[in-house]
Amino acid sequence: MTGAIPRYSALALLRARLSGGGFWSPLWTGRKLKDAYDVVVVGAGGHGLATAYHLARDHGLKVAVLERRLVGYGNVGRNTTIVRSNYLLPENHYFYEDSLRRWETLSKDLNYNVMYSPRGVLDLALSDGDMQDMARRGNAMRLAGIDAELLDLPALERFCPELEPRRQRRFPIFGGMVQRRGGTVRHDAVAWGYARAATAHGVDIIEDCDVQGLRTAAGVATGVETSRGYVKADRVLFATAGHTGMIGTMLGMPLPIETHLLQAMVTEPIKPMVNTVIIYVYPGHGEVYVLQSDKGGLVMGGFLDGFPSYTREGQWSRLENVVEGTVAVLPRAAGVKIVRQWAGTNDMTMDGSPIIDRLRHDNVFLNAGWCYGGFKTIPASGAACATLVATGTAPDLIKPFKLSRFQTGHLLDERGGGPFPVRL
Amino acid sequence: MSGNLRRGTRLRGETLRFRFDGRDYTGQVGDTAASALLANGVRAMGRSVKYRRLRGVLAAGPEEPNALFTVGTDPCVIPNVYAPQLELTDGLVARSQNRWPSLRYDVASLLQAGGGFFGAGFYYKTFIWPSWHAWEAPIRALAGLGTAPRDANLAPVPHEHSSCDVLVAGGGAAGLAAALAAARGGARVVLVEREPVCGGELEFESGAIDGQAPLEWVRATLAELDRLGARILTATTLVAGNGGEYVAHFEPGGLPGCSTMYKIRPKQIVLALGAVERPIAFVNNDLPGVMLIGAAERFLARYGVRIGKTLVLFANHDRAYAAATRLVAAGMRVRAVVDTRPADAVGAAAASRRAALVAGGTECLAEHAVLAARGGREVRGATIAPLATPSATRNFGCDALLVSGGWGPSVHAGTQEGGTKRYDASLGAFVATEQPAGRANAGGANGILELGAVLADGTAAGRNAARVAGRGSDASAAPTGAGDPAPRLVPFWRSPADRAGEKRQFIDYQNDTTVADLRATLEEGFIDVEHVKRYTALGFGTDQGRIGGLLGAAILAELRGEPLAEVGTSRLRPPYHSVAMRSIAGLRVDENLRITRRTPLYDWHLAHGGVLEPMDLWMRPRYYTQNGPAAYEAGIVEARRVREVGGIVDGSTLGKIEVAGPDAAAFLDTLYLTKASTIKVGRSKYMVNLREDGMVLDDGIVLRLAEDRFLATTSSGHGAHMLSHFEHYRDTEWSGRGVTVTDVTEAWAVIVVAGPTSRTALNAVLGASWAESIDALTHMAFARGLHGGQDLAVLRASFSGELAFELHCRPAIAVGLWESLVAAGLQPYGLEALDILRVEKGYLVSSELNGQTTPADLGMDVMIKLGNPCIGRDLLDRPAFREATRPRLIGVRAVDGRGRFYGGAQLTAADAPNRPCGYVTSSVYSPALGEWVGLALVSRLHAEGAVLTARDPLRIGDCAVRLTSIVHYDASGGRMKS
Amino acid sequence: MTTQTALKSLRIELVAHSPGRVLEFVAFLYPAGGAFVVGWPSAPGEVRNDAEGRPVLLHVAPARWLVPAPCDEITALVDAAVAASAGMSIDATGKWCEFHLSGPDAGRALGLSIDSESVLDGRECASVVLFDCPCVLARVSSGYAIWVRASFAVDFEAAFGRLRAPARDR
Amino acid sequence: MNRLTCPFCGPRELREFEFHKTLPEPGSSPYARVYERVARLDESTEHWQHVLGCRAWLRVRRNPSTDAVLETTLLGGGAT
Repeated sequence: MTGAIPRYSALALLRARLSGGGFWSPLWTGRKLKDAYDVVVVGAGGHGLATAYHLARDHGLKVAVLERRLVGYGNVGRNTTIVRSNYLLPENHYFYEDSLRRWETLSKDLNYNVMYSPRGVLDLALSDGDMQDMARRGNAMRLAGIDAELLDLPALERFCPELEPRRQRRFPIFGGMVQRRGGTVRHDAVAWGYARAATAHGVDIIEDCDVQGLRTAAGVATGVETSRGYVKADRVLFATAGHTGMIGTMLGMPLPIETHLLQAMVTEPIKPMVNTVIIYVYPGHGEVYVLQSDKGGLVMGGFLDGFPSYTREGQWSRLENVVEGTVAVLPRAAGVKIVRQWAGTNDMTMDGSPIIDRLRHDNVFLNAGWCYGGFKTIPASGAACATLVATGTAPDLIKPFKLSRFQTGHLLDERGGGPFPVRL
Repeated sequence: MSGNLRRGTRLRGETLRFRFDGRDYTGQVGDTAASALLANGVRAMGRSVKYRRLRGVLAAGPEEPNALFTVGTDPCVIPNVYAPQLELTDGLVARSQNRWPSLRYDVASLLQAGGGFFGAGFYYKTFIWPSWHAWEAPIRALAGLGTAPRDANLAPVPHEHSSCDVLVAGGGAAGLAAALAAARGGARVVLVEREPVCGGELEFESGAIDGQAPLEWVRATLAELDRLGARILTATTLVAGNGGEYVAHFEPGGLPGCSTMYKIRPKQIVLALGAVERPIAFVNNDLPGVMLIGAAERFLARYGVRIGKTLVLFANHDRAYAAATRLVAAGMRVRAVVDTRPADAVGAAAASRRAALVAGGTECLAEHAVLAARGGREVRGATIAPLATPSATRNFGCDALLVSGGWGPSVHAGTQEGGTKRYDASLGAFVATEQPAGRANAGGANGILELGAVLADGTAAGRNAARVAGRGSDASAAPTGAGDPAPRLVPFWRSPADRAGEKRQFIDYQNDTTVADLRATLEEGFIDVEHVKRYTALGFGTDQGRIGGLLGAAILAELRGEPLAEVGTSRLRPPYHSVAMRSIAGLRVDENLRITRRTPLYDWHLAHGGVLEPMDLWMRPRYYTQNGPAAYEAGIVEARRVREVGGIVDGSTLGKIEVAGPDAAAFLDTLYLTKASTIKVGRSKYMVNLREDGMVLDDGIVLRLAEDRFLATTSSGHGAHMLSHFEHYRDTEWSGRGVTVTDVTEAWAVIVVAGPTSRTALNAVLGASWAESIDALTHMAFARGLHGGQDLAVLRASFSGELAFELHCRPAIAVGLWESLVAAGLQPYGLEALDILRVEKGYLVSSELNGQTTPADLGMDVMIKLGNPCIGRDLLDRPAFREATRPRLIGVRAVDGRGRFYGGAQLTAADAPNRPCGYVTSSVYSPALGEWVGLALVSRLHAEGAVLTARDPLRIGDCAVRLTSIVHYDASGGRMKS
Repeated sequence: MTTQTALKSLRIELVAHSPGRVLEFVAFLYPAGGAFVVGWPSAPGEVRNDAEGRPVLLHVAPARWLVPAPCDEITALVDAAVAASAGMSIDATGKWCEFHLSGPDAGRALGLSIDSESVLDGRECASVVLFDCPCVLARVSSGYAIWVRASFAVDFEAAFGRLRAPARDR
Repeated sequence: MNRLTCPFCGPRELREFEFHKTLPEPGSSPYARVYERVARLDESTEHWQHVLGCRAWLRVRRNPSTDAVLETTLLGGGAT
């Protein structure tokens, strides 16, 4: 199978140009659905594809990825492309750091340029209290071997002059914390790169295939009912992002998850003006993260829209909030125009951390609850989740993400917000 | 053209001077930058993003992908302004973008020599070695269009909110007819029109309405609408719909500045946004001088611009003949009309025009196509061939090549929020179908392109809208008219070309997406239109896919060998039209990003050296400048003074909730960890709330004012949250019971008076009438009375460890009381000193209430043991909270008594130097003790006396610390009781 | 680029009044029922005015009335309700600042924050947020009476001071 | 969805309201009441507060797939 897909390189591009067409072949399309697999992965988003890739590559399993719509049509292609591992809790930062290390080499591993850009992720502090909270987080990261730096105003001016940190603002900037290895990754490329690599390892990716039910016998799953018929499977993994709640309902298990919309928006392209990722959280329900894509558009996001929804239609008022924050933090951008807005559906868990665990049956698994962190964890989640599904044992890295933690109290509440995805 | 006086419907005659790319030009009042430059013979106006190809104006509206200018002079410039919308003003300075060193000579344009090498997906296959980031900076510098200003000094943009019966978007024939019908039916009508004047295609179309010339009818209609009270908002673009509310953006002159955002909530909306003309893909269809036919007609009618001397028109419909006729009439020579359809597909009216054109010397070619535009920097000719034998080419000399592949109805606004569309083969386009209640399309958006039918459709939509909005039905005669007949279009998307040629058949101009890109994309298995869009950037330009979206989908369908109806177009995203961020932010900019809440003492603090810092929406003094140059130094001075003499601090930002009613005590019992019902009238208690999951939410003092009346105070940052929390339980579990909850935060100013002289000062200020009751106050008791005729309560409570009182007074007397206390010898202190005093005494500072701590973590065992079954209690019993490694609040000090450690330092034990066992929640330099003291949350495995390392690699490195009692100062509490 | 020149001030007058004692009366039940029929404005947003047309009792929220200037008559009404154990009276003196907005552009000024026409449709008062300030807004003969939460009042006044008519009206 | 109809204030802009939570199955355990949520594509029953209006708490039934509001009722007052 591997030989069917030409290796990507500048040389290959040159050969393709000289060949005058017919040189490249499909990355993943054209595969046929078989009757039975070792593992059926439901959902061809980032996590499903990455897990399938590792199941096939690391564990030699026969895998199908069944996708209701299109490869990468969900959150993997709708996020704001930020990757970072600047988390407070050890359970989180070790996991996100594993992912960040994988991002660093992923283009080479997949032979697909996912455009990992370590331009730094900068959290802005608006008070000494913020600085202290950031120090707490950054110190924890540094002890775990993760890069973090606290920036006072002069340091901030050097790192990010475009912020004009000393400018008079309603909420003046005190300083910030930067993780320089954090940055961005081209989101669609991640889906396509994993899909291509998984296909090369024999995974069947079947689009337009809706999984409608789980067939079980004697307490174990035997396969899935789909819009293209029944597919036998020794193991089933659900990686369905915004629709996880529905999986719980299908299996008769209410989950500690609410589904919320998260918006993103982008401006017309302008010449480089922001060279890092800026995160500005201020009182009065204000949050904005802003970066500039390689095409030149300012990409922005903020808080959840504020109530459960599957519409993928963002509220204009939230867009206003995000834009208010952007203009506050980057007054120079005031005259730049918004050209596009979109939204993704986020699984929000009751402590803000993910769930990677068995679900109800011994051979049914769940990869869900990614809240704001789904995109950045794809490489780590794919590798670890594949081990869980293949061996039945969770690697240490994902052991804390058990579903039972809400019952036992082993919460991973990074922000201290409690069981309310939207702050009261 | 220069020298000839131009006449156009928009021109006012007066001459204006302006500057483009460093050269001076003149234009007329009413011109746009694009029309004035065209009139001056300027063709090249920009370069594309990817290949940096030289480009001219393609369209006459905001869908223009090429001619985007930077306007203004450094530092105040606006990038990416659509030249066809940029109104000419005297002294206007504009420049082209995306070129270096000049528009004519651009170094990066050499990239286009790479052709297919840089095609779709190119980046994904290269730059892997050594890393993308190594290549990123130069690639980023090449991308982007204009440059953001160094200073964007734009005025705040008002947002105007209103409602009406019928909102009509679009002031062309359909929109005007709809507005007229609705207004005649008695509806309150608002009409928004993107252009500075109404009329749309009536500006140039031949024909008549109700026996008048089209523009006469427009004038008459506007006059009648005005009489009927309709509101006509020109230069106003519909930008978004949001669940029944519509956002429209008034941007006169095409520049941000005096903009307004209208938020209009109509009962019904009629979308009459017309249709956008699309090009046909042929080789070099992006050369300056290639323009849409409709754009050429608009430039002629509006601004008297003759787009060339010798023209070739290329189209697949009848309208080309009407256009050619008008262009000839305006003095241009039409060398050829190239029609892709067979000769007999042409309708009667067009056929007679064709005959006249032929008689006048125009060659009219059926079943032919323009294969390529010829020329270097601009159009010099066209290569034309019969479709049956594409190799039999002929070259026609021309200086402008006008193209039209049909129209895409503007369904963008309609397909968001649940509208649907269907493919119409006779138009080769998708038209709107079912719309949600309250919304209808009219005219071009419905695929209706013939004037009479457009008027009828608009009238019907307007009548219906008025009726559904509950107004009358208009019985007067609908306008009737006839203009250019229906176009009889036969879809045609691209001219024949070889593979090399496909690399220069442009579909999305701004992003340089070509037919070759689509072919390559399909080869790699990107079949779905959504995938193709993402892979090729088709439709991602500032025109939001208006020019290339449908064309790309159609060519994709052709390459896939499937019907366009099945391939579909990619989902169009909001906003309908791009809009400047300043306009979206409205009045919430600069200092007004968020409202500021002020205590009654705000002005006093500012006038007396107070350095105010935001806390939530409040501003509170952190310190006073007379006490030191910065918070650290001043805080020490202020805190020391409190312990030595005394001081006052403004506590008015505390949240205050009055809970009243016969069931108030029982209600509060469920909301707090300990019971409120045991508090006696005239006394108070320190109380703690839990969140539903058992974590500590907030703390504060609860005063019992009467048997059935309590005043609960909350921390300043949690006031709003706590109020909602109280109200939630009042409205759910306590619904219908005898309890009321009222926010009285502003009803009481709070002045905390602390220190050894506090009682003396208070007695001096409040006078003899209060002395007895104040002297009698025991810890946590309060007295109430009047001062200066206003309510005052004096509570004896302390968070500083000193003898202290909280004065709760009506705001009217706050400043007077405060000033009297100052006169009595007490100086104000700020939050910095407050924190020092609290930490010295082991009282919680806000960082311990972080939503991650249980009451047991915070050492509240005594309160827990009382066993009050409150909210959150059930979930405190979970196993994790009983584990030996669970954190506990404890004191911390440097082992050597000299070292520094800060809040946020992680604590590690010797056996696990990289695995924190806790962290410092807060620390201060204690002036009373002469050393740093702090509070920490540390694993219970480490008890008082243990030595740990406070690790702070981000700031000051390591410090050996010892765990201590949380009370660092005056452990016996003697000072407080004095 | 000069952009501010085209904007002109609105013709409005905003006058602050310093209110004296202010009460809020809160009923235990809602709908409040028989005890509140006589003398009480009982429909949502209903207002009782005094002889001079000044609002004296405003039904601002479920089970809640604002008494901006307790006169004998209204005090008696409230006292009777308290005596009947129907609710509690809360002394909210200092919580609200009172403003009067008048002038030919008063409605348009409000329109720059909310769709006041639709908010006040079929009622005389409403609890709203104007320019980010929580308020009770009431229509009075001379324009609008507005009670603003006191901690917001300075910014509230400043917001009106900054208002300019949309540029179209230049 | 851009407006909710507050039973007291009438139709108001959505931004005046704050969503609190989706309700669990009725009669759930203390754990379920706090952590679990009913997830349905066609209907969601929620608590909201008209926080920038009359401050009443509301029970809102919505269709989260279309954001259509099916019903809004006052929680408080003892009426239900």
